[in-house]
Amino acid sequence: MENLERVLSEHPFFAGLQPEYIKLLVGCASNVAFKPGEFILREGEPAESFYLIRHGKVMIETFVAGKGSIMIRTREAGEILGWSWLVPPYKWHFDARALEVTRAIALDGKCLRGKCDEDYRLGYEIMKRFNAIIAERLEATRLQLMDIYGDHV
Amino acid sequence: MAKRKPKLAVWKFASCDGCQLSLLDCEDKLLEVADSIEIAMFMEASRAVIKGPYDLSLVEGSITTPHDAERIHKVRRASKYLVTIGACATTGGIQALKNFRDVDDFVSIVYANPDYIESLNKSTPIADHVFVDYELQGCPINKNQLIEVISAFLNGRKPNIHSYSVCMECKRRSTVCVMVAHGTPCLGPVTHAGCGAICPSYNRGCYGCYGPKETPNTSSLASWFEKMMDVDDDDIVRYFRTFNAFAEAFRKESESHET
Amino acid sequence: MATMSDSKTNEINLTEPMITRPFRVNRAIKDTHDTFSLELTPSGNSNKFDFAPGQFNMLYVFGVGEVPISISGDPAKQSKLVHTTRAVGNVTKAMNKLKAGDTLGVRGPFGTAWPVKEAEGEDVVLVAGGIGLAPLRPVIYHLLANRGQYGKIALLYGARTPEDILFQKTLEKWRSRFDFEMYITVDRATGNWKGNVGVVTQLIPRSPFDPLNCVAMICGPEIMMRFTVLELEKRGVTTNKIYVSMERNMKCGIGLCGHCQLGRTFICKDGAVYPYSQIADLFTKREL
Amino acid sequence: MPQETDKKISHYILKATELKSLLDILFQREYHVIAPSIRDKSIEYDPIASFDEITRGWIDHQKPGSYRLANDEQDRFFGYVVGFSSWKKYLYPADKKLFEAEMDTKNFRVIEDGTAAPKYAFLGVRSCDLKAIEILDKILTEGPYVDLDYKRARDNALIIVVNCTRAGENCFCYSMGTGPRAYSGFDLALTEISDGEKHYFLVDTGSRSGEELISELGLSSASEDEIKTAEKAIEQTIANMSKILNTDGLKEKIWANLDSLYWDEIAERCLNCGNCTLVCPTCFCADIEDTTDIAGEKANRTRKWDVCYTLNFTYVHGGSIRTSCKSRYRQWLTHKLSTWIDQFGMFGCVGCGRCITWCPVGIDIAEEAKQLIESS
Amino acid sequence: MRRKTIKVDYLARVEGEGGLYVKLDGDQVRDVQLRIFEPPRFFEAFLRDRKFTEAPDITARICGICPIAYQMSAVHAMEQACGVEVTGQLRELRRLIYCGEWIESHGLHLFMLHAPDFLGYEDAIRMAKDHPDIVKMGLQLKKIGNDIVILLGGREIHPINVRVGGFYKVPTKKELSKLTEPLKWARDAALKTVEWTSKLPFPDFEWDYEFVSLSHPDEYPFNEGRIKSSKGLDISIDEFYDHFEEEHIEHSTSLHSIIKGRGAYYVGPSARYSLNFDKLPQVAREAAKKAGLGKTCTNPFKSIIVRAVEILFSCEEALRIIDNYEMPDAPFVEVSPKAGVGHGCSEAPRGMLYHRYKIDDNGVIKDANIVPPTSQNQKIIENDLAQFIPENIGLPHDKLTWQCEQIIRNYDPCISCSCHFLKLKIDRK
Repeated sequence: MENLERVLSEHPFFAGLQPEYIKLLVGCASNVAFKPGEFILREGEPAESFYLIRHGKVMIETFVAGKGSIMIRTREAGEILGWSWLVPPYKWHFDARALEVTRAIALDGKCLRGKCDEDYRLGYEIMKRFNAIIAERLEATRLQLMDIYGDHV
Repeated sequence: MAKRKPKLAVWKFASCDGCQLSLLDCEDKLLEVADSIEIAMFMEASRAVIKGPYDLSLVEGSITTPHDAERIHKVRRASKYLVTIGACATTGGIQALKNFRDVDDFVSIVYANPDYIESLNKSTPIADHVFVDYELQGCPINKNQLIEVISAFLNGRKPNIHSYSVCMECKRRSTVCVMVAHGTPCLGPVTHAGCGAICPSYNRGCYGCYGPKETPNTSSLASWFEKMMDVDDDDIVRYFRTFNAFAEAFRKESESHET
Repeated sequence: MATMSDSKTNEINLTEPMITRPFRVNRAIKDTHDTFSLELTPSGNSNKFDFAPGQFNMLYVFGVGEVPISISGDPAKQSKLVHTTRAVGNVTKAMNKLKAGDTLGVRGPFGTAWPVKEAEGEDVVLVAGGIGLAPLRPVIYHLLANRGQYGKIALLYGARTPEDILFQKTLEKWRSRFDFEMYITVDRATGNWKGNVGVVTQLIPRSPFDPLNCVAMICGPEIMMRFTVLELEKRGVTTNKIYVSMERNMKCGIGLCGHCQLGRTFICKDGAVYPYSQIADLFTKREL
Repeated sequence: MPQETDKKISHYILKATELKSLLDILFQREYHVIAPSIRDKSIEYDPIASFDEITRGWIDHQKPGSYRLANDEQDRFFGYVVGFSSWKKYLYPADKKLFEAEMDTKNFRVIEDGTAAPKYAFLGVRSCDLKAIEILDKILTEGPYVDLDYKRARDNALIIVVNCTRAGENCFCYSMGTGPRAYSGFDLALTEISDGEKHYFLVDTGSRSGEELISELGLSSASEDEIKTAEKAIEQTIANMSKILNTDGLKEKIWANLDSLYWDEIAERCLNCGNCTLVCPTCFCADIEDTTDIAGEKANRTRKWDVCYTLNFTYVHGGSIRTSCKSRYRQWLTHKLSTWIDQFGMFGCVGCGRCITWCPVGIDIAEEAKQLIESS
Repeated sequence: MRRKTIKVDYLARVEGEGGLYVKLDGDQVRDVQLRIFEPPRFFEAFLRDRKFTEAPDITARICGICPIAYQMSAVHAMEQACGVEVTGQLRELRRLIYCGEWIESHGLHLFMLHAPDFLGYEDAIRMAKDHPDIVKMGLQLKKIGNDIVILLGGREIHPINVRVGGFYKVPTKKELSKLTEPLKWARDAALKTVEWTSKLPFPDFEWDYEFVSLSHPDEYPFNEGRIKSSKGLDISIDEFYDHFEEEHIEHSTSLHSIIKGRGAYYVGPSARYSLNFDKLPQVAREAAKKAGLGKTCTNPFKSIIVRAVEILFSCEEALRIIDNYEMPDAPFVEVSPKAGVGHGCSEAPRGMLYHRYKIDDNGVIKDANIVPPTSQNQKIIENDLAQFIPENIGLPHDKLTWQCEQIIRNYDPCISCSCHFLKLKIDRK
């Protein structure tokens, strides 16, 4: 457990979070590892956790009949995978697959939601962090949609 | 290696023939044109017809009959590039004046036996019916511009044809502005360049035969006519309603002055 | 009338910057489905073409027209002038059809250069988007040829799809170097792509340069450069050490025709490479 | 181009009846004399072949969007101010062939256009226009690249200025610091005095060529009185100049208003026809046009006056940067009154009023600049 | 019995769109139809409510080949309605611009459209391969005609300088004199052309036509004169509708202009020539004589020689006008509108062109009628075909078809002008 606590506190995502909250979060955390090609999340399934990627690379993708797998975004060490656990109906919208051996810490969403409900300050800290991620992804998505390297911007 | 000569076809719809005549009016260049391209179909000049498909089709005239509305599709299918030439083909031409009126009235004014006249309600530009690769404006077109378009297409470049105002050509040739110095209403500031700004050089206001330029501010010009030059609404309608009456900018401006 | 013979082209070109010089196409290389490189042999006395990384030439296809194209080759190899561009307009499409032995008109080099001298002793981060990699390639050649002069070197490159990645062979070669960091990302991918997917700005937080001791050079679509600058600033790079390459309608290349004016500058003459701080206030002005 | 004299300016008197002698000398020296004449109810700077072609006895009335000639009661040679053309049409022609190229199978050959500009003598250059020429000198001959055709034409040109003794309704040279009197940069400068009894010119010399002309004419020096009369006439011109543009901090004020809503108001009136730029004596924008013959064997490159009012002007693969009319007018005005200073250290406007008079709908740069600043 | 049809879907080398349909029963011609399918453009309708000053520009658009003719007939009609007469140098300039149009239009027709028929070429470009000098000379002649129109009119197609009352701007003597040298060359070229055309192979084909054209006591007609015919008609232009009518023929639905009570008539160069031979300058008369033409020309194929003679006349006339030119004080006579009816008739290259307008006090057009030359010749063309075909029925089909086309081209028909032809309905039994 001490190990997990250290990993959590050193992860950029939790930078600046008070140690007591880290301790609290450890209760929802577990170490996970995925082989290359292995699914981490599946579209439509309940979103019960999110992942702090410690090592490796993950591909977020969706599958379209006739076109195959459309890759949307890669996530790497130091980054976060998954925020559907935060928003009802708590289901994954995309697939995520490990591209290489990937080690991560999974945080149980249900557990975390409960802790956040109990302590709004923790909730606010977590929300702030996810907000930044969501905003960044929204901007990046906009850029991607604009097809800026195409014929017409 | 001898290149295959590209095939040129010239097609006519409702028009005065003036624009295709421009090709024959290129006296100095005509034989040069004929050296570089095969004039495969040009009824005004030749009884020989070489079968399509054609590399470049020049289309003159507007669509005014159901038969022509079908024929233009055949022309399009037979053409690699289709370039419309002249006001009729690009904006419906002078015969689009009927678009503002009841066509039956028109028929009965001209023809004793209206039943035999087969005519669509509107005279419409070619681009309303098929995809057009390039539109060369003007009533009539400028023959040098026609040569420019043909050579641009043959050489795979963009024609050096500008959609700015007649004023550009007027000032470059240093013609005195008839509007400012003579008080003559002039459509030059809203009209597409290409003629070489002929009218002002003859002390006459531009009458818009090249149609609207890019981003034409017709309402500003019309209100200056009204306020500063005592032009009444009827005349403003007439100014904008001539050879390019159905071009959107001119049409809207004329409609807004209709009393 | 003076006829411009090969032997005196250089001389005339210096005095008459509007006169194009015929160069011979040595090799035409297809880079991707819509981009290509032309390797030209300079004509004139010296058979050399001296330019600084970041400069551009006005290339003229006989009878079709002229366009500004940045130089994408190695500045050290003066007998081999390389340009890379995308076939989008009439001129570049015609250029794409040129073959070895054909002739192409060249005027230049024009414009400002990337700050390779100023960057000595510092980390260098190069951010390229799409065809924007082409004008940065001469910088990379230069940095690697003078590797000792620089700290860490990172190339962050965003392309549309894996198929649109330019200079694949060269990139492979560079990837194998230990003294050169390279991150490539694509906007969209299918199939077997194992690399990154996402916009190029997302590469900035994780690339290993020292924001306080680095020079950043950005080239790509304007919107990509705007976002990149924001991201670099977020990491702490100061704006006077960020350089961008701007693009406008360049016609004369020598600041005399007015087409490429951007506020107080003419891009062909005062740019195309600017310290970001110099044009920061112009960067987001609409329709300037 | 006038060579600076080592002496300071000297003053002479040229009788009105002697103007012909001055011109005759110019013709003798094989100058292409360009002088004001009347064409289609406007003053135009056209080549003249004899003294008789010079116009006399006219003044002009200029309003925004209006120009009318009227009889000059004082029967002066130079009673009007400026016509629509400026001298740039000779120094920097509207259409200039740059080169021809010929293709033989795979190679092409470039043939430079060898036509040299003639040796011009400009008669009747106003102070504002002289400043405009100085601005063009700066841009076209003092930057990293030199327009050699311009430079050659300029080097050979003889400039005879006429100081303005009458202010046009659209003139604001005094605001711009460009007139109504010229102090340097000319070969000769004339101030026309016509008071009913006497009709003569006070002649200032500004160069060695000017001095030579004077000595060939054998003119007598001007008296103190005559010099004073001329000075008074010019002071009167300044006093009569009703159009004023306050240039204090103008550069910054214009730039600070880039996002003003007032631009939309101008855009409602602006025709983006380009007239203001084409008549502007300092606007130098040009297009480079490449054309071919039908066979694709011969190509031409031409430089043509261009204006920042067209969509094509800022066209970059697939679209124009300045799509709105307001951005194009803004570009022009901010360039003239603001960014020009950043680029060349001076205003791009000399206050000649041409853009005001020859705008078909009377848009007034001085008025618009004022409104723009006040609207903020 | 051998049944046969000759069908030309699209008539080539004529301006505008027309076709030909001939039905034969043995060697009996059952039906001849010159079919006009030029789409209707309603000029007479939309001239209503326009200003009288707009008529020259609007009617020019009826035909790109002979816009001057339309402008001239229109301005004369308007001036007549308003009681204004344009005289002196302005009248001379009008003749001069007409010279330009004749040289241009005749040059086009003679060299580019008509001559290839005689020599068996499908067009002038193919003809140029074997006869480059002739075609080049023709193009040069045509260009000089255009140059006159450009100088006086601003441009060769739909000129802009013609106005009711005169011109917007008149040329200086110096500007006009630039045309002198080219016109001298053109005059020589025209002489050669007369000679060259006279040697073309002509079918033996004569007919007793009723020629109709303007006729003027002092000059070869352009703008003014009385309408005369070779069979005794002699009327003022105001009386046009008293003597001419547009008839509805049973087998055809196209309008044919006829002389009341007499029928078909012939307008165009041969008609003008035959009625005005005496008014031609000596050089033209002599050239005509040398070319074997009499004082009249009743073989329609020989209209090509007459056109050459008229080019020669036009060059000569243009040179005379330029020689005597003095720049008028004003480019136009002020014309104030007056309610009334005006008639205008002038000689288009391909024949008489009649305009009639009714205007109100404000100069607004209330009614317009236009009778173009091709509509007047249509019946005579059909008559020629009906006569020619049985005589040549033995010819191979292709050859006969070509000859039929040539018969039509004898008249230089300008179908775009035919602003009120009807679309033809074919009567099939």
